[in-house]
Amino acid sequence: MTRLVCPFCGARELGEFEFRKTLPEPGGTPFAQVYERIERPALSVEHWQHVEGCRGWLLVHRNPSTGDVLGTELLGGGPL
Amino acid sequence: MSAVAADALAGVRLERGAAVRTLEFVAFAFPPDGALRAAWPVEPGAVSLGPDDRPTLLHFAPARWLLPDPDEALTALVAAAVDAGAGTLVDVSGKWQAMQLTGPGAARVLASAVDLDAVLAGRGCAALVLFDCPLVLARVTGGFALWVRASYACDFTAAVERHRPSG
Amino acid sequence: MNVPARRGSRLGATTVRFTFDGREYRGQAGDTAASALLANGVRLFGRSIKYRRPRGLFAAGPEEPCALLSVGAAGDVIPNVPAPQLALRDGLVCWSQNRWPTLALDLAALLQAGAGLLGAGFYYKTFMWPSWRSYEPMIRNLAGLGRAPRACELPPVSTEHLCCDVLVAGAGPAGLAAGLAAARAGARVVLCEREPVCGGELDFEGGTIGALAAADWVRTTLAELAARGARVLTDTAVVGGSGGLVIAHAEPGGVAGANAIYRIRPREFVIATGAVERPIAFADNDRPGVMLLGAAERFLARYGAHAGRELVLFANHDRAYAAAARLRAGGMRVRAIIDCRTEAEFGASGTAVSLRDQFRRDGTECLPGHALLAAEGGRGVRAAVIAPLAAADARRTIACDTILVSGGWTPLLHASLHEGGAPRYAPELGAFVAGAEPDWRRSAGAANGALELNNALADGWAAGARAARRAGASGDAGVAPAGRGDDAPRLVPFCRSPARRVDERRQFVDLQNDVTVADLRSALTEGFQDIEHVKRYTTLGVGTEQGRTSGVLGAAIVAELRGVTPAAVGTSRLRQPYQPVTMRSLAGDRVGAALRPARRTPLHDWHLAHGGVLEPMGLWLRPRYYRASGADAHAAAIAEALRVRTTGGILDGSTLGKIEVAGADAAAFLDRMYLTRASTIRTGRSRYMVNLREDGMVLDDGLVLRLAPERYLATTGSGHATHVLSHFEHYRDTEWSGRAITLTDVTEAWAVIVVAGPQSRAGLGQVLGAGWQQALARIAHMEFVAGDFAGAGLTVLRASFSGELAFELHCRPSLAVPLWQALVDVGLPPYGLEALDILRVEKGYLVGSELNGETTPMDLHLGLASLGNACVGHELLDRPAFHEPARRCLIGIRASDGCAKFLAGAQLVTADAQTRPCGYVTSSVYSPTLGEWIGLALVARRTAIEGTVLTACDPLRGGNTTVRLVPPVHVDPDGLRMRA
Amino acid sequence: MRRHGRVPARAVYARACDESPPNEPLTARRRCRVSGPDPRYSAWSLLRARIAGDGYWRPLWSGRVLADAYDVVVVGAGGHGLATAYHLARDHGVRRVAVLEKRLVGYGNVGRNTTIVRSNYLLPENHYFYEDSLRRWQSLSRDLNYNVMYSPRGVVDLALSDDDWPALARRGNAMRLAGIDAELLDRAGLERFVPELAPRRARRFPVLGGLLQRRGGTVRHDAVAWGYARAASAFGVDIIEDCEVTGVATAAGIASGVETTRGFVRAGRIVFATAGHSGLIGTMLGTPLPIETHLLQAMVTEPIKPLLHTVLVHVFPGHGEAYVCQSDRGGIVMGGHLDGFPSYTREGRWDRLEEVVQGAVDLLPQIAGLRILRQWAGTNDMTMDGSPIIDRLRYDNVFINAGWCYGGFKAIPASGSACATLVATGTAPDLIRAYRLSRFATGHLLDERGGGPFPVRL
Repeated sequence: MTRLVCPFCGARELGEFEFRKTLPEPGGTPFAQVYERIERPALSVEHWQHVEGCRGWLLVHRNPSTGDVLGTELLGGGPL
Repeated sequence: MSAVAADALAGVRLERGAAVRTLEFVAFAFPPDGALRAAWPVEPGAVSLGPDDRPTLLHFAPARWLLPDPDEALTALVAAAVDAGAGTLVDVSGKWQAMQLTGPGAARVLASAVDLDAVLAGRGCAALVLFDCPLVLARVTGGFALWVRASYACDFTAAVERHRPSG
Repeated sequence: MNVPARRGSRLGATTVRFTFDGREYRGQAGDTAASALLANGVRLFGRSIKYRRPRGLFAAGPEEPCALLSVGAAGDVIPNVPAPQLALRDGLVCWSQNRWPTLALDLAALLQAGAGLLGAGFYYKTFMWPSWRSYEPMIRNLAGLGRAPRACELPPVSTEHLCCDVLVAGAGPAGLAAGLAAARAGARVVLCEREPVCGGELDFEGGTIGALAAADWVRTTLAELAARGARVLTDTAVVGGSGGLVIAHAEPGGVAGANAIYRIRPREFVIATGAVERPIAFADNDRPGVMLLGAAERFLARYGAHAGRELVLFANHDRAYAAAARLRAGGMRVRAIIDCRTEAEFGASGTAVSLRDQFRRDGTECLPGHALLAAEGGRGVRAAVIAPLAAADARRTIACDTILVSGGWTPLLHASLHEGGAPRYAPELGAFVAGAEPDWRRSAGAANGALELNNALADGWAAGARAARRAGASGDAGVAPAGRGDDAPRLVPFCRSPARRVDERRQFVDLQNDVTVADLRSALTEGFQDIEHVKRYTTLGVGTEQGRTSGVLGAAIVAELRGVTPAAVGTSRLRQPYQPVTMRSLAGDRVGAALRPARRTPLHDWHLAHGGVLEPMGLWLRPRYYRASGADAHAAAIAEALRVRTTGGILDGSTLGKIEVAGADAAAFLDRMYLTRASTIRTGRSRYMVNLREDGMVLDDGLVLRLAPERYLATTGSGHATHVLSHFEHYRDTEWSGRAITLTDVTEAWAVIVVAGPQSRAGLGQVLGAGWQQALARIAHMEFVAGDFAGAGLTVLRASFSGELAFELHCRPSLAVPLWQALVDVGLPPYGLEALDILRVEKGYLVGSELNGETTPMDLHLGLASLGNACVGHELLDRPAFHEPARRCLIGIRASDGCAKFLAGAQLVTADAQTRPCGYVTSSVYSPTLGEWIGLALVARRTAIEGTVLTACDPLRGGNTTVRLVPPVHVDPDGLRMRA
Repeated sequence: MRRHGRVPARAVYARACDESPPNEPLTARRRCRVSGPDPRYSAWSLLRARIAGDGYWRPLWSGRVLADAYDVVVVGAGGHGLATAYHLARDHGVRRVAVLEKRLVGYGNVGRNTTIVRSNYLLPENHYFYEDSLRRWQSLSRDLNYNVMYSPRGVVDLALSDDDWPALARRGNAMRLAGIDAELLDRAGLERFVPELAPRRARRFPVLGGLLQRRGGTVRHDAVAWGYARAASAFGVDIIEDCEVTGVATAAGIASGVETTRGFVRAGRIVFATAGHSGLIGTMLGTPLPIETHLLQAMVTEPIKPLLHTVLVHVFPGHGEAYVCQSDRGGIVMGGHLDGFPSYTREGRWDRLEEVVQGAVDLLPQIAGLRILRQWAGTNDMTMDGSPIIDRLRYDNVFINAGWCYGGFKAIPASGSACATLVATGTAPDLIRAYRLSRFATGHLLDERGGGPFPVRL
């Protein structure tokens, strides 16, 4: 679905968000944190920012093979 | 809000508000903890209205409230919250250009850029980008109140003019 | 020639005059170019792409492969408009395409002589000697259909965002039924119909629905839909979308004009886009006069236009007989109905049998078990060659001027198979339907293979009711009305007539791209077995009809040639847009000056009024120089820069990025974000700080002011402002989540006026008045004082980017113009960015050309991160490459012989390695203070020794200059002027 | 059109650092005719085929039966995989080579790009490599005896403000010093070279000129895959479609073969040339790669008579980008930014399609009345510095040829030759020594844009 649900702003068009990176293996070396990426066909764990809305940063789980968004959560603390 | 430059569009009026003192209160934690919950619209997109039905407190981003032209009572309330260490207050006067879009065609003009129902569903205000201009939108009696980032205000007005419903 | 007034369901009475290929014709209101020209007896509409064979009108919708017209005057032409979609209007000018000199006499038609050599993929096997370049111009001129437009002025496009419970694509019987069911159940319905009129095929197949005649049912349904608040959009085709967003495109009149784009977000989507008729391949099936059976019916019923006088029908289903009856009733003579089904397959009961008997009584030959082998005639059909399937050589001809062919119907699956749909072969249709679809979408009616009216209504109604229920509507949709129309087609799949190999070169599968059965056969013999390969190699279905009439036909023929079932072959992947979309509509509001918004500083209007030359700087508009300062940009910049050095000047710096960082953890947060510590800045002072990207490269630099113990103002470069803000917000929400930090973008809350030059303090003192004299006298470098001026807040920061004594005034935007005007009035004229660039290069200060994401802090001599501050990016600075002698670092540069010129972007080479640059010039300006060209460069460490002589190679702009390396600070290295 | 003095390739290959210029593989390139089952293509062959009737042409590639062991198994029958196999067989005489393809020859990115070839790169490690590729493009039709339609019509990077000139000049001057043709066009020069760009009305971002590489241009992408497949097959390479590699078997610390959907295949050496799926290979082998997989859309209009005779690259503020050219069939082909998030769907987001069209219409307002006919998408393996990786992966006999970001198509000829040399001889030729995987750890980054480890530009 190209509609991301921002936990604060609600469902918004994808164009309002900007993808920053897919996450590497947690806890790796500083080099791994910056350069390595975990690529899986069915699950991609990513950081996005809602730049055209509340500017909040989101942790997004997606299925890159189907495009479905599995879940989003606000990084800087959750909604109420 | 005096009408400084009213464009009499067919069925749509876009009025610019005068430059007024505007504050942004930013809480340290989202969701804000106990002290604020009572006196504050903490729901995402919540708005509290002033006496003349004018939005005075808009929760448009996580733990971030816009206070356009706050009166003494509201200023005191915010000062108390700052003193209580709940967050910080920033005077952002000049950052947002206040505008009012009223008239029967107002919703149609905005519908050229966004799906209003989805954006304002169950909310008083929303931060979004219309015609490539970042702004905060709130529904008010007779139309919409908008706070457009000042540097975009001129082109936002031109865009509204382009999208005036024809006939 | 006066043509008797025609009657048709879409025709008005008034006459409409238009020209085609320079000749004037008359049609009627409601006509399309196709129907009007057909009525005027025009048969020749265009020429095919490859062999330039004459082509007529073949279909009655956007799937028309041959009759594509160019609309408009020569220069401002809009090419490739399907004639059946082009609505007639008074004074319409349209042209045929792809022929020279005229449609009737096209010289390139000589290509037909070499048809044998021009099989599929011939151009991969030749045109290699001497090189492709020598053949390309000829081939490009032969290729392409419509003329290339030289200009295009189109009205604005209206855009509308819609959300609804149920969206229905297609307003044929199934679509109307789905919409009605959903509306009756209480759902908010939007219905898009590609044609100007709803009803689909009902307007010629007739029949009854419930108690009403089909046309009456359509009218009452539309009325009820309107009463229930449904929105019906005609001339509007669903063309694409992604992830639940559906895009519909309205193009009234069938050619780009006052178009509209609807961005629809439905909870449920019913796809009732119907099916498109496909032909059967036979020899010379591309001659003008060969047309789809349904197209002839549409032209008759809707426009009263006759496809021809003497018809021969060729089909593999029962509908041919009902259609033949209607065509005969319309005044056309049906000479023969060739039915490739055997007598047994034809069966003994049903209306088709009675119709056939009636036709036979009237002298029409009804020949089951026969096939139409070929069409005879050059620029128009003269006769049809037929033979029994059992004895293919017992040929005989039937004289006729039109052959109507129908091989069945191909469901339009573009929307159903997009994002999650999968096709399934339906043997009873001889075509594919949507096998699997995501829950929120359902195909219905002919698009789902339900061809019979009653099935289509039931299918549509069920889909509409399901959609309403899933969308949460609680009403009762009721029961679908019963429909009585044409019987079930009882189709027997039949894709091509028997033919000798040599005839296969004239059996066309894709009429637009001249793909023949012989091409498909040669693709298979060359190893291209998969349908995707066949499509790419033979260009099957890559034309404007995108496989509508050629896709399934091609797949069926490939299956026959390979000896497998069509299900095993499949069809090539359908892609967006579902129907070609005019680019002007996709561009929407972002055209011309509105491509991107222009950000304006509070002083924008003043600059315009006083000769400021404003140019884009990112999204901002900023003054590059002021016309009063000099004849051109270069002269003006030099004058302005010199003036700042000698007396003084003011600059609009409002685009500076400004972020207020506040909270108990603000100091610690900024220590993490910046190379050097912010926590050691005293309140009331500021410091030049640099922040790094995660990989250690410098991201941006700027001053950080400590406004209060727990409040900082971080200023960022204009070009990097949004990027740095996102970078800070990323760390606040991850590493520092839950800490006492707040970030507020206050870029537009403060106008910035830079007052620089020896007389800056005096002029500023004059403007600010008595209250500020003491502060201005005592203010130290990098210190700031907050006060007010004319009743509003004002901060005066003593900091310099020009190297002169300078002050940055931060005031509210409303105060900017009066303060600026006052400064001008006391003799501090404005200077622009060009002059600022001269001043900052003279001081060796850095901008984007040095902070280009490729330089570490060590490269720019900004100190090592190992000063103990664990800032972002410091972990990766110890990588070996950053400490190698080849690593480039910042250094000053000057021409060896004084006034020689060198420009930024010149590559620096040492004497002994002319082709291996050791560095490049990042910035270069003519310094009026020093009277010569100076600059900054990044040079390999081993070579970056002051005094070294290098060559600045600039072959792009006229050659080489000998230069020498000098310290980066060219003027006042000790900063005496700044600290005066 | 001024022809630049052609400097012999070898003398020019001087690298930026102080190593000696890269040398060609010792085995002189045998210029031999591609003989084999399929007759040699030429105009005469078309005549002979017409006379001979059916059966004259034979399948382009014949080796379709999967043997159980090969010297080298190449995974991925895209441009890079097929070219590597071709050069292994032709230059290094490796007899048993198989190319295993999950779907169809040429079905991946090689058939999904906007067909642009150029060598106008900034960094020496890149522009020498892409120049080697561009020179091979010039003779590839004759080498493969398959017309790939190399059309040197020029590639122009447009300048929209005075601040663009330094970066374009830096790149152009570096190219000229490396013997690669480059010209800086001012406004008048640009309008002479691209008359269609004559400004009709005020532009939001005025076009001031551009950096032109005349020898850049376009190549028919499908022909590249089929040409290499045919030529490789003529040298005995097996090309097996519908054969997906699902795992790598290892024994005693080196790879012994690959698990496939058609059973186990023993292999002396394995080369992964899987482009958009390289990230998955890294995860499969337990070495996460510095690669993010992003979808890149392209689209084409209906065919019209010749309008645009060159390739235009139009990058403007506000995250705007569109590169535009016209195919030989007459359609205006366009591409732009990545979709901007990891995706294998090959379907593409609609707002990006609109943005590319906005950029193209802004550039050439006269095409606003044309219709977009078709959109498609490739799966781009974006590395953390924008340059490729041709190196060993985890095992001594497993190699990866990936990380092609935006530049995969134009790199095919050089990548095939250099990768074959690495796989055959074990040492990387100088041309691609900089494309080692370890460069990220050692800091020898090849970051043309300066964007750092974020393939999606902000």
